[in-house]
Amino acid sequence: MKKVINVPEQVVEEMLQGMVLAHSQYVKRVDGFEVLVRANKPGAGKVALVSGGGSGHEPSHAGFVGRGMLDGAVAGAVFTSPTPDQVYEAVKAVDNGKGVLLIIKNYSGDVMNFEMAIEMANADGITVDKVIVNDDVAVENSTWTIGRRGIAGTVLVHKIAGAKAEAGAELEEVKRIADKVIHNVRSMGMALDSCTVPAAGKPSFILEENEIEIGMGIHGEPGTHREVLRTADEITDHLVDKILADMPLAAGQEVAVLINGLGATPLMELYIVNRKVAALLKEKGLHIAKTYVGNYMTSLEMAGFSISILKLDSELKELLLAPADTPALVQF
Amino acid sequence: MKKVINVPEQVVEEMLQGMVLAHSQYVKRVDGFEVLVRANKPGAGKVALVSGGGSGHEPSHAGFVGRGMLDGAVAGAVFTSPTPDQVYEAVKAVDNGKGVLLIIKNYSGDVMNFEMAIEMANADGITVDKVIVNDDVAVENSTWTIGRRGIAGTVLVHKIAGAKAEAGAELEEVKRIADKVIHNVRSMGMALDSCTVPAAGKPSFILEENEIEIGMGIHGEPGTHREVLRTADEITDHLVDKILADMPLAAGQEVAVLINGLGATPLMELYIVNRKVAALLKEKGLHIAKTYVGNYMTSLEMAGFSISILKLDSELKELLLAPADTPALVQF
Amino acid sequence: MSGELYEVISAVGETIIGNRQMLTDLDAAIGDGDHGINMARGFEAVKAKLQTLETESDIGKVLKTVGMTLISSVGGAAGPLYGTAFLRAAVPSQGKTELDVETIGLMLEAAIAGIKERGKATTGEKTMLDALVPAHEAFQDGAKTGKSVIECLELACEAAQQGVEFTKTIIATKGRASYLGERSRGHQDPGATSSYIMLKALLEHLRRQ
Amino acid sequence: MSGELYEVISAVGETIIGNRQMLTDLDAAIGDGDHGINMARGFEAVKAKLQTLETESDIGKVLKTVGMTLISSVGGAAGPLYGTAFLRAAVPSQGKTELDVETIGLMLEAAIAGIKERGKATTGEKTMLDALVPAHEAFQDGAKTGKSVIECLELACEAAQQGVEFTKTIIATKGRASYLGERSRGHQDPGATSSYIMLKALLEHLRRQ
Ligand SMILES: Nc1ncnc2c1ncn2[C@@H]1O[C@H](COP(=O)(O)OP(=O)(O)O)[C@@H](O)[C@H]1O
Ligand SMILES: Nc1ncnc2c1ncn2[C@@H]1O[C@H](COP(=O)(O)OP(=O)(O)O)[C@@H](O)[C@H]1O
Ligand SMILES: [Mg+2]
Ligand SMILES: [Mg+2]
Ligand SMILES: [Mg+2]
Ligand SMILES: [Mg+2]
Repeated sequence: MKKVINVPEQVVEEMLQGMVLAHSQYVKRVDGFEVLVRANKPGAGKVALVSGGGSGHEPSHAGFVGRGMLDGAVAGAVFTSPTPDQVYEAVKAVDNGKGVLLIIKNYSGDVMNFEMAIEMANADGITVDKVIVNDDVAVENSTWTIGRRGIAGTVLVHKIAGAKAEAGAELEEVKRIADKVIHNVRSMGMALDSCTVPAAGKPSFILEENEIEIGMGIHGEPGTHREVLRTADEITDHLVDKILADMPLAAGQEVAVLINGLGATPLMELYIVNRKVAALLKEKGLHIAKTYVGNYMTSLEMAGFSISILKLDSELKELLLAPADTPALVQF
Repeated sequence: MKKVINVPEQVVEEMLQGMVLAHSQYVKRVDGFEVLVRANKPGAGKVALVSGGGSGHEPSHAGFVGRGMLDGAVAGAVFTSPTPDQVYEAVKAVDNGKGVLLIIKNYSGDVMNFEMAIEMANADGITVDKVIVNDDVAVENSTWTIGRRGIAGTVLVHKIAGAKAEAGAELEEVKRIADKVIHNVRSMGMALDSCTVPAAGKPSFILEENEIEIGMGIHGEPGTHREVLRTADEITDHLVDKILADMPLAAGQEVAVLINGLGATPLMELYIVNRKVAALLKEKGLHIAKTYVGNYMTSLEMAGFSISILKLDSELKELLLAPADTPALVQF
Repeated sequence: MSGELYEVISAVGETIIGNRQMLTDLDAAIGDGDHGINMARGFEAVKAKLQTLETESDIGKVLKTVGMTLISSVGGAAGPLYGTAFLRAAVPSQGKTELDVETIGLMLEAAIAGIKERGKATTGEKTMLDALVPAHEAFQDGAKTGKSVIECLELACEAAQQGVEFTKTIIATKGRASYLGERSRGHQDPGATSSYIMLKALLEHLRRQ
Repeated sequence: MSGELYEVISAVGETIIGNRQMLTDLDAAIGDGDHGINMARGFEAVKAKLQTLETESDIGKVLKTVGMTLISSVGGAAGPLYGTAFLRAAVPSQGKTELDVETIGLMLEAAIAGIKERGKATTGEKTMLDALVPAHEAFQDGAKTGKSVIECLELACEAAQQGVEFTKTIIATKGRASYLGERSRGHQDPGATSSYIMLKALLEHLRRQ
């Protein structure tokens, strides 16, 4: 294992310290917890948004704490859901009376830990609600799963629900919008190469030279199948096909696109993918209102990417294009 | 070689297409050339800035084309300086009568090609000047070198000179500021792992498991020496030491810091490095006015990072903190 | 904390910590490769916490502390599940100072109910329940025929081990491994395995007494 | 373009394209591993361009086109250097249709002057000049003693080859390889090597006539 770290046990702690030092105008630490919240807590009158999950997905989630997106982020151990007490602290820190919305990626661990935190916060009289992101179409929603995984589409939920909350909407409204994004976003990814969890010390899985994994999760969990490396256009074709098969879109529909790097993929390759995505969507008569290309929801140093497509209406579009000011996404 | 590409010969072309499709509000193509310029050309009265170099350093350089930074960027073949005719086209496209400043990284090839472009543009009556960035302290400025390499510090030149140009300064002033940044910025990097130039098909160099290269350039060219992997803190210590040995700073001095990922380094690791950099600078009584952490000047999928430290005065600080609106850096 | 109780928990914890790699490898094959890391981190925290309970002899109180500690240190799916299991097991053992057959039976029952509730799962879904539920049934069978704690635990361990074996034959439908579907067949479930080795550690510790 | 001239350029180009990997490997050892890729891209462009000059017999005009094409397709250090070299070689060969000893001598001289000017380099810095300068000197020695084109080129090639060998003994001070300092010793310079193989290709082509 070759990593620029000190000791595996300290990676999350030291990363959080480094983040706060780098972005003190945006975020501060909740002392004693793996929780970052906005450096300047918004006044009462704003619903607070909290997200989080295992670490290793940076800039998710703390990188999206700031005006127009999240109010707090909770960092678990690498690829492991944070514990309920941590989430509970985040909720307490960000709440200012208008309620808190938790944005959870659909993994049993995350759901259970966040739900326990809700129980704890409710006992304190804090109003907390949740949405569960499940954008990954790689996993069929069949009887043998507990639903789809949440992956990069989560960032679009942060963006849009964050804009709604910033605009002063009530918790119920913010939740409705978040659910609307979840309902309209689909993603799928692929990996060229695995990543190594520091505490594990060895790659989560091994791919042959020339072998790729399709439908990878963001924790190194295996995807749907392995196949021989194909061209960027062929891979992109396959992923877009899967996404649109799940969410058929009529010509003329407006969409947003997120080409998300998993950590070790050069921007060059992400742009090559974007070129093909844009061509495919154009062929189908779809209009791309906004494109994001970069590392938004990573898996440590995994090589690979995911494509997310969000079906827009005027409400979602306006909120997507609204300003945001966070360490990892600034938009004006 | 495992890459998400179609054919090695097309990576730059397809990347540029993907960039324009993703960021059409920021950049457009100069038809027939590997040149991106601002989507909306600023009116007369603004000195234009052009940078560029080999491709594979994304988001550099086209990612910094936009308000407050560059006016145009020229993309060479991967890791190879663009040819003079391409640079010349960029100059012609961005010039609006107030002159053009070329920001060149100090590599013989880049310098020669850009200088030839200047000759071509001068013959057309366009006023063009240049600055040469040489921030890499890994390479001693001794008799056996042609000076230092230009690496990630270049982005700070783009930022600060870009802000000056945006403010309406004359070419001479913009050049003075750019040279001032160059004079006050120092960088040094390290690599955990090589990268593979698509056309070469195999890694530029091979490091043993547990071996790192200190003082790496950004083209896969070897660094000063190899050593056994140490902790993040030890490596950071060494790099900061080298930088400050070259540019001693008095207690109380304000600086900006750029922790630059080379492509495959997780943000987590960059933040761990930033934590140590901040601690070391604090120990020395230095004040960090601004920190950037992320992939700004990459080397395809190289694993590793560089540290840049910029000595600030009030003029540089103000320009550094000025707004920028580009695909890869938005700041308000 | 009474010496014996302290040692029981320690023995279970050390077994988990000692099997960190094995549990992680099992999870890497079908899940996300962190089960051993998570559980070991949890029982390291329990170890530290136990120091503060040296004179406590109430099993319920100790188990509650263990449960709370696991919840706030393990994370992932196993944290809430095992944490809830220990918290629930603390209810019937409240005020008890002796691990007798009846108490253990009630503890197992409560723990399983807690896991089912928290995880919205049942047997046959390739989870820790596939070890714990048969273990509990075997334990109760032994209890009904008047067997000793050790004998009952022997039956429970055997059933748990069979349960672990059984998880190899089915596909996962809960947790991260479930995304693997058919590909999870043939691999044993890490959570079922950790449940089994905890029971086994308890048995072996009691045997050594 | 006159058949022969076309074939000379083609022969040189094919040699470079054929040695793409070798030149790249040499550059990978001490530079940034692109010299062969760059040069091959350049001569592929030359190849395409030459089609448009089929009837041209003026060596100068052809060399000028080659130079311009290399400048706008090679990039890196080699592009401006070789591009300038061909542009400069085009001057004394302007209007010429025959590669005689005098013309080649003047071409080499002009090319070297162009490289020195553009690259601000001289011999002993581990560059293409370490092949070209001795090659030119040997060529002129031959010319002075009335040797034929082929004989002069034989002398030039031999000297160029020795120059390439010489680059192994020195450290680089120009171009990307220079950053390697002492570590560049022992490795031959890719640009010197490409210069040598171009001369060699010219010689062998003429020998085959
Ligand atoms: N809903 C559930 N009910 C019962 N057990 C579960 C459930 N989900 C997961 N598990 C158990 O948890 C184990 C995985 O734990 P762990 O790897 O620590 O968490 P994660 O799946 O979050 O990485 C599985 O092997 C399985 O036995
Ligand atoms: N200033 C210079 N003068 C003469 N030759 C040079 C100079 N700089 C580099 N070279 C030659 O160019 C070769 C490298 O070319 P190439 O690899 O294509 O370009 P780059 O160094 O930009 O990657 C070197 O081997 C050397 O012979
Ligand atoms: Mg996990
Ligand atoms: Mg080069
Ligand atoms: Mg797991
Ligand atoms: Mg080179």
